[in-house]
Parts: sequence; C-alpha cells; structure tokens
Amino acid sequence: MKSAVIIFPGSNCDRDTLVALERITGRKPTQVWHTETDLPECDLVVLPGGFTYGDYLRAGAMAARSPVMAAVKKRAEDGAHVLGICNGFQMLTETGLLPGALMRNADLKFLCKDVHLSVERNDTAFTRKYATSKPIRIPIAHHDGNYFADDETLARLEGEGRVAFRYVTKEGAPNEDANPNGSRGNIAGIYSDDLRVLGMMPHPERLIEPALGGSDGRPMFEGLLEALSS
Amino acid sequence: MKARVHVTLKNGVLDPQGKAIEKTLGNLGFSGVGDVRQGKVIELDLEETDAAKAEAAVKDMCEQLLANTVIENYTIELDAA
Amino acid sequence: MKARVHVTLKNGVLDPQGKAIEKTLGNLGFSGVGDVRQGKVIELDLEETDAAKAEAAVKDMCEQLLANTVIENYTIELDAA
Amino acid sequence: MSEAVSNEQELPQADPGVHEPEITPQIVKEHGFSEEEYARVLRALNRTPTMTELGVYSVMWSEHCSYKSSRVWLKQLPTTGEQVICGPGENAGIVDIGNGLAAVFKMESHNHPSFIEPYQGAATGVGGIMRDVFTMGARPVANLNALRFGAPEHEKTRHLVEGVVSGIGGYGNCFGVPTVGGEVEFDPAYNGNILVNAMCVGLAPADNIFYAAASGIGNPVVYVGSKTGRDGIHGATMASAEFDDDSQEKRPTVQVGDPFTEKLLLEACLELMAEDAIVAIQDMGAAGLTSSSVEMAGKGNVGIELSLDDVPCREDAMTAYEMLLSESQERMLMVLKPGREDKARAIFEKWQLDFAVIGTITDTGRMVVRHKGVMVADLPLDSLNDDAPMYERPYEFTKAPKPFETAKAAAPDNAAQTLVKMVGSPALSSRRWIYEQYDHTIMGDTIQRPGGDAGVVRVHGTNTALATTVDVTPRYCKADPKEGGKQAVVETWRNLVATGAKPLAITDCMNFGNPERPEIMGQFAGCILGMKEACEALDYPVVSGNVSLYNETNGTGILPTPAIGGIGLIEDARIYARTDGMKDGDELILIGE
Ligand SMILES: Nc1ncnc2c1ncn2[C@@H]1O[C@H](COP(=O)(O)OP(=O)(O)O)[C@@H](O)[C@H]1O
Repeated sequence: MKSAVIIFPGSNCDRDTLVALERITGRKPTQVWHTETDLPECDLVVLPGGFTYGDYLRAGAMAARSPVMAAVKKRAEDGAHVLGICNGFQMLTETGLLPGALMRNADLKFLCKDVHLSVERNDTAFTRKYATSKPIRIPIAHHDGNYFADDETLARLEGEGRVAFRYVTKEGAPNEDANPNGSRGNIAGIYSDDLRVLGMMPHPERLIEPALGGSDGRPMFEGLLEALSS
Repeated sequence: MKARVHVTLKNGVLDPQGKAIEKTLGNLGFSGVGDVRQGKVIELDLEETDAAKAEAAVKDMCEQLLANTVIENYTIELDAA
Repeated sequence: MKARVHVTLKNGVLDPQGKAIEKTLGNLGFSGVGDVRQGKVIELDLEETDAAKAEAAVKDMCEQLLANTVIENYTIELDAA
Repeated sequence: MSEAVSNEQELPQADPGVHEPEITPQIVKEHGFSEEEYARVLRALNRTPTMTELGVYSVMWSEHCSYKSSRVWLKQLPTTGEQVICGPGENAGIVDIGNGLAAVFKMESHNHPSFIEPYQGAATGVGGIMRDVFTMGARPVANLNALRFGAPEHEKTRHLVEGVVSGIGGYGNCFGVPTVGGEVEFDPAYNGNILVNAMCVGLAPADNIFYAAASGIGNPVVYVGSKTGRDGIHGATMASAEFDDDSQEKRPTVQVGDPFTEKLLLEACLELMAEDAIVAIQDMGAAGLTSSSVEMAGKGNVGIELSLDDVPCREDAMTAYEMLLSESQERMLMVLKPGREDKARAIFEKWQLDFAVIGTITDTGRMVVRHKGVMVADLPLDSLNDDAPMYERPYEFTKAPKPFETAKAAAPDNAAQTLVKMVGSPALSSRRWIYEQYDHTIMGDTIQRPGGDAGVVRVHGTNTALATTVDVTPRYCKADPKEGGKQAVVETWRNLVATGAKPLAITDCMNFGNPERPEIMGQFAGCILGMKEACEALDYPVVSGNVSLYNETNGTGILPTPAIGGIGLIEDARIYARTDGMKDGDELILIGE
C-alpha cells in the first residue's frame, strides 16, 4: 500500500502519523507539502492532526483552502481512500468532502484523554480488522471536536450507515456520560457516501503499541494495508 | 475603504460558546439574560475605493474563507472613511 | 431588549488570528487587503426594558466576563426591538 | 578638511523624528536606576546617555537580566559533571544522554505577567521557554509546569487557575509538545503573586548544538520570526519591580502569544540548523533585541552594529527605543556565516516568516545603533554586560524551627474519614482536571503519562527514554530554607528513580520575595546552600535556571519557592516502573525508613 501524508503549516501529528504508517505498513509514506498541486501515486491520503494556521478563524479552515486540497478532493472523487484525523477531519468538513462541522467542545476546554469508541460497521477498508461487538480505546486531544450537522444531514448519515465511530462508555453505551465534547449523536467519525473518506477526531496513530498504553489504533492501519495492497 | 464582516451562527446551530457565557453570567449573579450567541467580527482595510467592487470582493472572501456557510451567516458593512 | 457587544483587541496588541487571515486571503489571490483584525460579537437577550439599566448591566457583564479588559476594548449597542 | 571631520568622534544623538525628553533624575529613576547605578553609567560613557542608551542600560542592568542580587549565591551551586555538555549561562542547560544525543532543558518563570493576564501570561511563558530550548538546536519533546496559586477560596484564584491552565495548554498543544508533568499548590501566601514556572526538555544531536557567542568580523546579523510591535516595553523592568495595587493598571505591557508562528519558527530554525549556516543564535526574550544583541556580541568579545530601519515592524513610527526594548514574542536573532543570507532567507520565506539582515559583527567591542541615518546609541559592551552592579545584599538566616513533637500530635478519631478528607483537599486532590487540558500523548513517545511520579518520554529513534519531573515544598523551605532546598532536590531525584531512571541534572526556578529584605535574602541563601549540598551529594548538577525576585504585594512575600526540575535517563525504555497496572491481590511493599 502506498500512502501520502500531507503537511501544512502547523501540522503537528505528521511525524506520529508517518511513524505509525511506516511501522505497520512497512512502507515509508510520501510527504506532501501544502503548496503542491499534484499528489504522488498512492492508495491512501492522510490529513494528519495539528493546529494548522493555529486553528485561527475556524479549525482547519485555512488549511482546507490550500492548493493541495484541490488535488486531495480530486483524488477522493477518483476513488482513493482519504483519512482525516482530528485537524484532518476538520479540514474534510471545511472542504465539503464530509458534511457537518466541528465546533468548540461543549465545555470549551481542550481535552486529552483516552475514550471508548463503538465501531459502527466493520466492512470498510478502515475498520475491517475491528469487531463491532466490542468498544475500542483511543486517545482524543482536541479543542474543537463537537460534531454538528443539521437534523436532515444527521438522519441521512445515520440512514446511510455513514457513522464510523461513536463515543461510548467502556461497556458500549453511547450516552451523555461517554460524550466528551457535545457531539450530536455521540459521533466521533463519519464516512463519505462511498465509504472511502473517513474523518475522525480520535487519534489511532497514538495508540499502536502497549508501551504507549494500548494498541487499539493498530487494526485501522492493518486493515487499510490489507484492503489497499494491490 | 474599511470593511466589517459579521459572522454569526445560523439559527438552529448549537453555540457552545454562547451557552457557556449564558451559564457563567447566571453564576455571576446576572439574571434575566437569555439566548446568548457569540459570533465573530472581522475588520479589513481594502485598497479598493469603489464600494460596489469592494462589496463584491468581500462577499467572495466570505464565501471562500471568512464564513463556513454550512453553519454560519455573514453580513458586510462598508465604511468609506 | 437585545444587546450586542463588540469585543476587539486594543490597538497595538498583536492579533495572530487577524494576521493569519490576512496571509491566507493573500494566498487565495485577494490583493489589496491589509490590517485584518478579528474580534468577537456577543448578542444577548435581556429581560430588562429600561435602556439605562440594561446598558449598565451589560457594561458590568463586559467588565466581569465578556471582555478581557487587559487586552480588549468593548462597545455596547442596545436595540429595544 | 575631510580628514579632520572623520577624526572627530561621532556622538550618539536623539532619535530623529521623536521628541526625546531631557534625561532628568526623574527619568533615571523611572528606569529603575539607583543613584549609584546611574553614576556608573555616566562613568562608563563619560557623557550623558541618550534616551535610547538609557533604555538599553536599564534593561541590561535590571534584576531580570543581570541577576544582580542573586549572582553571588548562584555561583555556589555545582554545575559540572561528566554528563554535562553545557551548564548555566547559555539559553538552556545540556546533558549527554548517549546515542550521540543531548537533552537540552530549562525552566523559567512568568509570574508577574500571568497575574495580570493569566491566559496570555502563561502562554507566552511556555513560548519563551520552548524558544530557549530550540534556539540551541533541540526539538522540544516534553513540557512541564510548576504552579502556585492563592487560597482556593480567594476571589481571584478560580479565574487565575482557569486562565493559566488554558494558557499553558493553548500554547503547548498548538505548538505540539506533550505536557507530561507538573505540580500545583494553593496557599494564601500566593494570593497576590501567583507562580507560573514552565519547563521544557528538548533533544538535539550532541554534535550540532548552537550557542549564543557571536564571531566573525563582518558577518551579517539577521532578524527572523514575527514582526516587532510595542509589546511589553519595559517588561523586563516590570518583572523586577515589586507589585502594588495599581500595577494591574499597567496594561499595555501584556503580550499575546502566537503558538502557530512559534511552530513555524521551530521548523524553520531546525531546517536552517541542518545547513552549515549559523554562527550564533539567541532568542529575543525579555528585553528582546537589546539583550540578544548585547549578550551575543559580549559573549563573543566582538562588537555589533545594528541598523533599525530594516527591523520588521508591526506598528507605524516605532522609535529606536521601542524597537530595542520591545518584547514581541516569536523572534530570534542570528549571526550567519558570510554568503548564507540567501539560503536562510529562502527557508524563512518558505515558512512565511519575516527575515531581515539588520546589522553586522564588528571588532569594536561596542554596540552601535543607527536609525534613520542617525547614530542613536554607541555603548561599550563590556560595561553593559559586566559592569552591572553586583549586590551582596545583607541576609539573615531563618532561625531553625523547634522540632515538631510527633508524639504529641493526636491521632485522628476516624482514620477512614481523615483519609477521605485528605484525598479531597486542594493539596492532594486529583490533578486530572488540569492535565487533561494539556496534550500529553502527542509525538507518540509518552510512555508514562501525567499521574505518576515523573513523566516519561521515549527518546525517538533509540531504545532509551527520559524521565522528567518538577517539585518543591515551599512550606518546608519557609520553616527551614536549607532543609527545604535540600528536600526539593532530593524529591525530584526520588521521582526520577521511582520510574527506574538514573537522574542526570536539574534546572531551577528560584521564586522569592523582595531581596532587599535581609530575611528574604536569608531564605534565598539558605535554599541555595541546601540545594548545593544535595546536588553535590548526588552528583546531580544544576545546568540551567532562572531567578524571580520581588514576588511581593504590599510588603507580603510569597513562601520561598525554589522549584526544581529534574531529568533522568532510562537506558532501556522497555524496562521502567509505571504507576498504573496494579491488580487486586498485588502486594504492597514499603522501602526506606
Ligand atoms: N500543572 C500540572 N501540569 C501537568 N501535570 C501536573 C500538574 N500538576 C500536577 N500534575 C501531575 O499530576 C500528578 C499528581 O501531581 P502531584 O500531586 O503534585 O504529585 P506528587 O505528589 O506525586 O508529586 C503528577 O503526575 C503530576 O505530574
């Protein structure tokens, strides 16, 4: 599997993402600078986390208008897989590749901790190595992760099975106590209509070995490797 | 020419910042305050001197960057001073 | 009564947000835009119907919460509508 | 004819276009000089300084820059050891951690600004300490902070805690460094003077470290980073003046941090550092352009000439005085190798940062500043750097307290209830509310998160890890400064050892009251003596540090608070002790007396 990681001014999870991809897929991803207008040949494009442009104005807003994003959009339309983590998710909503918006956390605070997520379906390239029966544990670290979409959009996402992950309790209940940021429907990640673009607030790349406190992030990259290796 | 853009959340979009302010005002003992909303105001200095052209340019900036029209509305004021 | 509070950075205080917006507008091809500043606008619904009292209350809210008077200025508009 | 003119000594003049007041005793006083200090200035110059020159002297001789009250005592601390690559005196201290790598670290206070504007004060404190670390060629990999607030029920405390914590998070999270540890305490002694001490640890290749000493006559002096505004002018002198009630009105001295620009500055600096282009580099911290240029030239025993017309400014019509004293954040000063300007410019422009050649290195031993065609300052560097008065302030050691008779202390009636009360007290309650606002998992190497004795991060690309912690118990220092100083050092040692690390060295942040009071100087001296004894006994030297004095409001001082930041090395990152993972049925063992 060939992957590319896009780097913007203020990206700060780019190295973590590169390390996780290389370690798990056995292949060094290509790094692409935000001013590029072309993407290298690849099966997976990753928009890493960070505070691009300081998250000034709106999180992800300015990065979403970078030259490279037009190429990412085009690649997504051509069927490549795109993964946006945290700030990358915010960029995907800002470009319109994914619906809705990510607003300030309900209690207005930055929040860094491990959360439990339900895997809503495991028939996508991103989740095929997960079981839907058991919540996974992944860290979040964000200030603007409060997912908002209007009723109609929300109903469409739910109806089309496009919710990827939900914040749940350890036992798997998607209730208010498990919701760290006020997201509607406890949504932590969503898919595009063809299930090839995934945006998520939690950071799978940060929990890929027991020394870091767990390895529930690993199956995402293993699944992608399996699905996208040609 | 100066332009002033107000960006506010659309009706029906939850406003966490406004909600938090409302709650805190209550905690501080201010009563009778409801429906607090927080928006942005962006001020720009434009070289353009023609009002119609300036307005069109600022509208473009709003659509392309300053507002997220999925959740936000914007209004533009121009000030020739 | 509705109140609208504008909170803006004092003159001379660095505005990283405004600066970043200015650069990005430039990158997007908008020329002739300078001195971009970003502020906040906070809208409140007040039960108070007396303008003077409302203004005094909002002023208090600004001093205590809405504005960080160390680095920000505020202005208040009231709208009896 | 022309010979005669050029032989005539050019004297510095008033800044053109500005009405400069006559230097009066009042102005001298407002710049914080005592009569005797000003007399020294006159002797060094043999004439009356210009306003610009007076400003330069005042910041260089402020307590903050010159350590005039503390230096005689600081000199006693042990600063060497086999592991030490660079001790105090540079932007940060450096120790060898094997594998060709070095750990670069320092702690610094941002107390007064954080009291006036907690969010921005704390944020810029974090920004400043990270710049100190990456100036030397290191990528920051761990942040810590030591915080002291007033009584929990004091009217200002909640606001200050919220602001400081979100400011620390706001800056560090955006920049992208894990904040892996810290401490928080509450005591009425800090009601009017909170303490915000930020520490940063970075990693650098041991053979590519950058220092501040300028060299190479004719080499270009280059300004990079953000533009200069009228921020914090006189911030350095403010940080050394005792507070009084109306100091909350001195508002424009607060600076706003821009962590995004700092992140770009880090990447641009590291990119340039990988090229063979930089002779010397220093961040513009307190007293900005003045202290960076004076210190760089002074350390290199050269001279420096600056032309302020090319300084990137954010505001119109800035004077020489303002440009030299501005404390705008996210700026650096560098001396480049000849001919490297274009390479450097390209890198900084790629990162959308300002870049300007603003001067040259000379052989005169003087700092010469020109603005709008006029020489506005011509000062001897040795006088600025070394003539600052050193005070052997009178001191009075704290009387040793009577030993506490533990036998006479009554046992609690109900041990379980007492335990619950203790666990719920502000002193012992969980710090989760704080550290969850700090990103502590970013960079993918945090193997002991906050909540343990010390934070542990792996050294990227090696099998080793660094453990790091901050600690001090001010009430011990108050009761017995020497024992308290010793205890603080030893507690950080124990924190590190508890993870399985071998402690290497410490940094410190000496927070005290007014040094002009003998009992405060006695506390300072006592703590230093205790720290010295512990450091010597443990081969645990002090490689960097910072002093914050005059932490007093209306004559009430804080508790003596020598915060200690320690780092240690774990040789095999797979083998270390953690605090989680306990299971039912595990045995508890008590070691020690
Ligand atoms: N200001 C802070 N920033 C980050 N972490 C903190 C802060 N204060 C406390 N912590 C973390 O919370 C935990 C408990 O703190 P503390 O009660 O001071 O520990 P100890 O008594 O073991 O030194 C430690 O892991 C510490 O690093």
